[in-house]
Amino acid sequence: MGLILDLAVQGVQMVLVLALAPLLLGLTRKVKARLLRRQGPSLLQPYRDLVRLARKEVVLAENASWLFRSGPYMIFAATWVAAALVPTFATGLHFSWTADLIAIAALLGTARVFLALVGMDVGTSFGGIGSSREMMFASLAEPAMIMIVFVVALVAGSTQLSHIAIFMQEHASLRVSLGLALVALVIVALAENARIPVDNPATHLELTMVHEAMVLEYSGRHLAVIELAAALKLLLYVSLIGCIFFPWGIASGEAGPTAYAIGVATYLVKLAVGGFLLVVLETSIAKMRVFRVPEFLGAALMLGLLGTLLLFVSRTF
Amino acid sequence: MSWPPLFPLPIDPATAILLIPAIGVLLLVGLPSYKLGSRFNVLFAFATFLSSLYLLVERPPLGRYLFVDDLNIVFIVLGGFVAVTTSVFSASYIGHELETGRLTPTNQRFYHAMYQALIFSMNLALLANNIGLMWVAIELATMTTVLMVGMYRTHAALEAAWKYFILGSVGIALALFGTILVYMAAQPVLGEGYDSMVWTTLVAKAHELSPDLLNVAFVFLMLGYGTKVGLAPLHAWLPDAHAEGPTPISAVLSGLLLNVALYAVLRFKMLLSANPNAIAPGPLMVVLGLVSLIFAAFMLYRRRDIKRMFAYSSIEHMGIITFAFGMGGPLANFAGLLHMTMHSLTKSAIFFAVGHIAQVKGTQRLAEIRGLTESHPALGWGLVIGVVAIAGMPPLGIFMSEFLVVSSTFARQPLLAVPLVFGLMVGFGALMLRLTQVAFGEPSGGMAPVEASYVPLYSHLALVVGAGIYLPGPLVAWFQNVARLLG
Amino acid sequence: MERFLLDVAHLLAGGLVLTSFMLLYQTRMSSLLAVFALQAVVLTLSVAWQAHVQNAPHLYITAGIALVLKAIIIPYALSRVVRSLGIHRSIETVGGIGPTMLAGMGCVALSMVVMLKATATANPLAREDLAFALSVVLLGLLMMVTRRNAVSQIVGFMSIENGLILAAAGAKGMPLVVEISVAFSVLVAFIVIGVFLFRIRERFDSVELQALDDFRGERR
Amino acid sequence: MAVSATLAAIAVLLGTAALAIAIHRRPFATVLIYCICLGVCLVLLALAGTSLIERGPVQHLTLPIGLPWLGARFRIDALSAFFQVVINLGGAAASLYALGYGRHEEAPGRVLPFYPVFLAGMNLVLVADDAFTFLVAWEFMSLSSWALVLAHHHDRENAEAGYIYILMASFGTFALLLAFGLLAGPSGQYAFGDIRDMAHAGWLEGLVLVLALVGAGSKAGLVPLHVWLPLAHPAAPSHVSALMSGVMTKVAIYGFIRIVFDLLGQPRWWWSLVILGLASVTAVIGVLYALMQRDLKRLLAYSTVENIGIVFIGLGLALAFTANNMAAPAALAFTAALFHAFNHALFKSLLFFGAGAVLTATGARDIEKLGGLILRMPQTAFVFLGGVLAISALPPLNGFVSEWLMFQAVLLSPDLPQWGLKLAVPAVGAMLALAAALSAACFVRAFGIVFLGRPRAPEAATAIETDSASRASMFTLLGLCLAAGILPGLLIDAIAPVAAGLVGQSMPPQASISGWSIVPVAESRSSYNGLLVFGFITVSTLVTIQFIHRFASSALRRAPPWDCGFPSADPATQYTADSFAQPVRRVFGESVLLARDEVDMSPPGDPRPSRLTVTVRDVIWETAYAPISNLISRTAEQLNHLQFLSIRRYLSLVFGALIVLLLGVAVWA
Repeated sequence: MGLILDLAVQGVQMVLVLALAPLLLGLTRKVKARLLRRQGPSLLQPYRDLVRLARKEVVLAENASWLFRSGPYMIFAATWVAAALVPTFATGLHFSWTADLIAIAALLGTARVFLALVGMDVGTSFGGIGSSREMMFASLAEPAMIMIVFVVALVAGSTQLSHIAIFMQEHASLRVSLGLALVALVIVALAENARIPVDNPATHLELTMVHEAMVLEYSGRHLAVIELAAALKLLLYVSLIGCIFFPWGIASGEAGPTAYAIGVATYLVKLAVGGFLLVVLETSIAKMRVFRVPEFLGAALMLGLLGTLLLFVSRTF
Repeated sequence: MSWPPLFPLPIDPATAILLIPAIGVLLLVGLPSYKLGSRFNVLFAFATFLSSLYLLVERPPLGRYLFVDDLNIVFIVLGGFVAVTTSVFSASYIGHELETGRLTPTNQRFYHAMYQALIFSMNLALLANNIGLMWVAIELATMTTVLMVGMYRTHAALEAAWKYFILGSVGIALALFGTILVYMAAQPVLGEGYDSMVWTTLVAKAHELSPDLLNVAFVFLMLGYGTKVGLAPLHAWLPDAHAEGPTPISAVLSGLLLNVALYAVLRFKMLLSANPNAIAPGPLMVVLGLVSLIFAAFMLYRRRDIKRMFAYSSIEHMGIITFAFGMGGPLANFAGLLHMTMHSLTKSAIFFAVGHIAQVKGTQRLAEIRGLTESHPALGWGLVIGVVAIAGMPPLGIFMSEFLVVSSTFARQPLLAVPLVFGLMVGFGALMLRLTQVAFGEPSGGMAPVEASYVPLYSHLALVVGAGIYLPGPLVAWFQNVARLLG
Repeated sequence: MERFLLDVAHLLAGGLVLTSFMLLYQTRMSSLLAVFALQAVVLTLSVAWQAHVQNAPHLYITAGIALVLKAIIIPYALSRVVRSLGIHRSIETVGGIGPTMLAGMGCVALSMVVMLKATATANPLAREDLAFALSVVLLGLLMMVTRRNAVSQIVGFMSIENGLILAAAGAKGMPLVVEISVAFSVLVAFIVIGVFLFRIRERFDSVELQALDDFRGERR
Repeated sequence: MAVSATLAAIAVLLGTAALAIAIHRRPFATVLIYCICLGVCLVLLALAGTSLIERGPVQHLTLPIGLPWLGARFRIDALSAFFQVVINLGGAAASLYALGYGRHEEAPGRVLPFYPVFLAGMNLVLVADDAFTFLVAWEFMSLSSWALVLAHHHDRENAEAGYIYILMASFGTFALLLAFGLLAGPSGQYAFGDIRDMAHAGWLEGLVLVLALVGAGSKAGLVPLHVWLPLAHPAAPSHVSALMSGVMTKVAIYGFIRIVFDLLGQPRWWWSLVILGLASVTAVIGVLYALMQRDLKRLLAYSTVENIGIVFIGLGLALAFTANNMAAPAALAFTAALFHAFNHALFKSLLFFGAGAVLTATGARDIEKLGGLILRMPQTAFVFLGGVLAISALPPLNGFVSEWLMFQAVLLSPDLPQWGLKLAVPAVGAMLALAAALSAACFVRAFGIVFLGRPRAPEAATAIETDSASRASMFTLLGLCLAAGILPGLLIDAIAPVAAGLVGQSMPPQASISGWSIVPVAESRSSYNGLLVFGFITVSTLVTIQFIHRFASSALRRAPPWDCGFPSADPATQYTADSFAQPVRRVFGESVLLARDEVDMSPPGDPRPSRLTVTVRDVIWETAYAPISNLISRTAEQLNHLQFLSIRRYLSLVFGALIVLLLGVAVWA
């Protein structure tokens, strides 16, 4: 019984993240438009875009290789798996022990590497720019992420997200280190999702774009899959923040349907709030020059390290 | 083995290894034909070697003039062997020199006679049971080599021989003064006359001799015979003598004469270390050894002449050996003996290779020799093995001795091991640098095939490799005895 | 009586040292050779005296050898060579006479210190002899070091040999082996040197060591 | 029995070398020799594997060779067996690869005799049980690899590389020699058994640690002793490069473990601080330089430096925990280190094989000349991609598992009592992550420039797929990488006896855990299941593809690249390797890398092309080695005047020596 339930939860989770990802994207766009005093597209516009893209034919560069064609699916799969392992509305995911926080970060890394590779496949200069910058950002974002993992793991005594969430639920306490870790995680999330101030998701001004530059050659269904993967990634980070730092309402392993209902509800609220805050942040600051970004991410790394050290201090008394 | 096989000659082997070369001198002086000369040269050397082998089986009783003990038998047998292989090598070498006209038939008669004379005098020096006799013999050896070094009569050769002669004679003088002092020290104890100069009695009564006189004596002997060993700063004659003389002589010098001089030093070291009140000879030898090692190591870098470079490497290794004996103790002494043996074999092998190389390439200048392993694989790889061995790499013999020296030194006197290893590293760098240039890269110079037997070269190398992997038990026991003798 | 014997021996040995100093002092080849001959004579006397004192007849032989060889033949031969090469006039010394003399003094002092300390137990005759012999050896070496000219270097070398003979003679009851060997080595030395001078003359018209030294191993 | 069998196999290898000398001119020589090597390696692999799996007893054997009074001692324990597995795995793969690759060798006479000797030397090091035999085998290994580095000796660079290599090798050997000298003591107890039993003074142990670090580090390529490595490894033929980079460095690690963990006894905590510092610097510096290289094989060599750093981080952690008697975490860190060593042997060999295939196909080592090879050599591209993912520590491949274990070990560091370690280890973790991310960047660059895009030179445009033997070898390695990635439990259990032997405890047995997942400490703390991750990714990929093909249009049109509307036919407009590395150069830039970008911009109206020239020099070489070599050559120059003195001056040297000694005697007593 429990097993079936767990499997059901796991399945629901996988479908849920897939279903909600475009919605979150739509939400951010809508809110942003509103903040800019524009009407903005409807919340469902991302779904429509995906469908449209899927219907279009694929225009493939002559020298595109098998990697170029299979790349999007790899990217999508890696991201989806990662997203499926982050507790969203319930901790009792049957496969949560498959991979811990470090593994999830690494899965995203896999997706990133494939993205960077396909960006270089056709051999255009923009793809190259995008890949090289993406990898440079990542080389700083990953250590920061690891530092955050340290802080959390040292507090919760585990790198297993379900356990972290439960631990946070039970003895949630205000810790300086956790605050630092949160800030660092937000910075990393911005960088990883190509949001302002690191990158502009809406830009098509070639020299400033990073993510867009890598997928420049894609069209049709391939582009659809990649866009969906990007949306998934955004969702993943929001729910990651939610489950680590604001774990309230997440249903525990053997809870009743009501608990699950509450879990879903709170999760939706978290997504909404997260998306809203993200947009507010984006609209309030400007995009920075590419070579300011390392300092930005370096700050995250420092915050993470500082958090770890402060933890020792606070531990000692 | 109950009864030793009867020695084929009517005389005892100790006398034989003196008589055979002596006869050789007289015979070879008169032999005009090169072919016969070289054949007989090999023959006599071989006969000497055989009789020296017999010494292993049965030792003649202690005489007043000659004696055989564990220490000098090492040197005698080793010397005998190297003398044979070198004579084989010189047969082909001198042949080539005669063809190219660098030597005249008169020269070769003289050469072969001198070769035998050298063997005679060295064996005499090793067998002598009398410090005076030993001195005479070593002088004789020096004179013969002086003459052979000057044999090409070129500007350079004469200069080298002259330098060798002057420095050598000064060394002679100092050694003689030391000998006299030793006699003076012995005379009050052992009474006037012959007994006061006999090794066996001297060592037996060593503890009663006046320590102060022995100290002064050792200073003179160390410098006098040290000049022959080629220790810096007394080394000046050595590189040029090696570089300018005929290559077989370079091989003999490095392989034998240096050892004989070292043997003399060791004898007197035994004398001093047997006397409780005298200064320990060790530190002096250690210092001289280190100086020679490091100095020679640095000198290796700027060499332009291949033979001179290996001559400096001989100085380096003599430094190591002196250092080892200076350190003393069973391990270091064993290592010293082993190193000495291995160095004689390896260095003479290298000179065999170098001799042929210089002949085919028509030059001794390092800069003009390239890519040997490609143009002359057998010679080139032979040289590579030799240099790798001399640089102290396993699985070749010298590695074992260097292993023992360095590790035992570091365990006892860590600070002494630092300059030692430094010198070894520096020398290693130089040797490998030159080796890379000479043996590899685009071949240059003469491509003519070598008409010479590789037997001497590869027999030595085989021995060195073998010794690096496996030392026969009797040899080890024997070395260990000597190491104990040396204290 | 004993005292007198000692004094004479002392005097002669001292005379040998004195002649060494004179050698150091010479600036002309011909006079150098003359002084060398003188030194050989003094050596002969002192060895003979030792023979008389120790009543060791074989020492007379040594004395004879010294007289004949060192006092007569060698100087004569060398002066022949020198004249034939036309270098009998000058010897250029290194660092001037004065400093050389001072260095010589130093050597003598050193040998005295070393020897007298070392031979405290030996019989007085031997002590004096050894001390002087050592100083003669050192002075000879000093001479070789401070002369640029082959012949004068040879002379320096011979005076070292003289010192050795003095020492050997002083060593009471030292077997004949040594004297013979010394004589023999001197003989060999002279022969070889002769050979060399001859050859060298074949090639360069002087026995200036400069002419030899211009090669010095590897051309740079 | 296993020992004698191993020695017999080694003897066979030596015999093969002799055979090779005899027949190297024959056409069939190459195939024959490599076949024999392959066979022997497999035999050794089987031997070691069985003795590791069935945890047989430690076995000794003494032969009457080597040091006379000691004999040559041989011994096989779990540690030796494990490393034998690693080495012979690599050796077998290399031999298989060489069956194809070796045919392109122009001078087989300079490779065939030394290749078996090299294998023999490495195996001999692992079974040696006394200092002398160990060092002989060690130098033997260096010597044979030196000869292999000089195989293509006409190239000046290779000759220099060989020279520097042999110099550093013997420097390391001297360090080890001194270390053993200290351990053996004045009486010369060179047998490892005696050394284990002896008690050593504190200062002595510290000194031995430093010497071991220098000795093994110089062979493994630990910064600042790594300078020879990027020169020598690429110089050799590619299968030998693979052996040197993937396998020989493991022998060095074995030497370090043998001395520090086995012979030296209870460690002090500050040792780990030293090692961790060096190791993390090594990891980052190595990968940064790898990121800057234009020569594919040199890039791989630098990445070897990085991975060695990672392994040493693991060892340092293990020491830290052992010093504080925390056996379980020590076992975790130690296992992680060995696991990574194993992985590195696999994927580094794989990558070098790929590089060799590219080299033979195009004849170009400079990646700026390559590009678009994925179309010409699809299979090589595929395996190389696999290697890239593995070495970039990405799930579900094996590289990730070892680094994951290492992070788990780092996470246990707060329990360490010493504050120095408490504060240092998280920083080390950050360096580790940095290295991992940078190596991902580095290999994306390498793969992207070599295999993707358009050919940058005609050589690349006409390349053809490599031969079947090479591909077989590469696919085997890739399979092993995947297997180790998805079933890590088996390997961890195989390492268990090693850890138990050296740090006193082993990780909890993983085979028993349900579903093949690995749990380093406790289920509640962390766990990872490579099999499931792999399954998940495959399933979801298939599902997606199915879905897309069901519901999306499958129309497809080939067209010129879009490139924002300005496609240019000229391949020179592609992003180059140097430009790809430019952001990192700018970030870590001038200080760490001594990197210089000189831009020569032509003034307006001048038709002359502008150029960007990038120079990257090894900062360690510039700061540490160049001065030393200058000093030595200057000293040599000064002393050299002594060769040209006049006889009189030489005499005065003698005279001076005499006077000095007499004075000495005069003042003595």
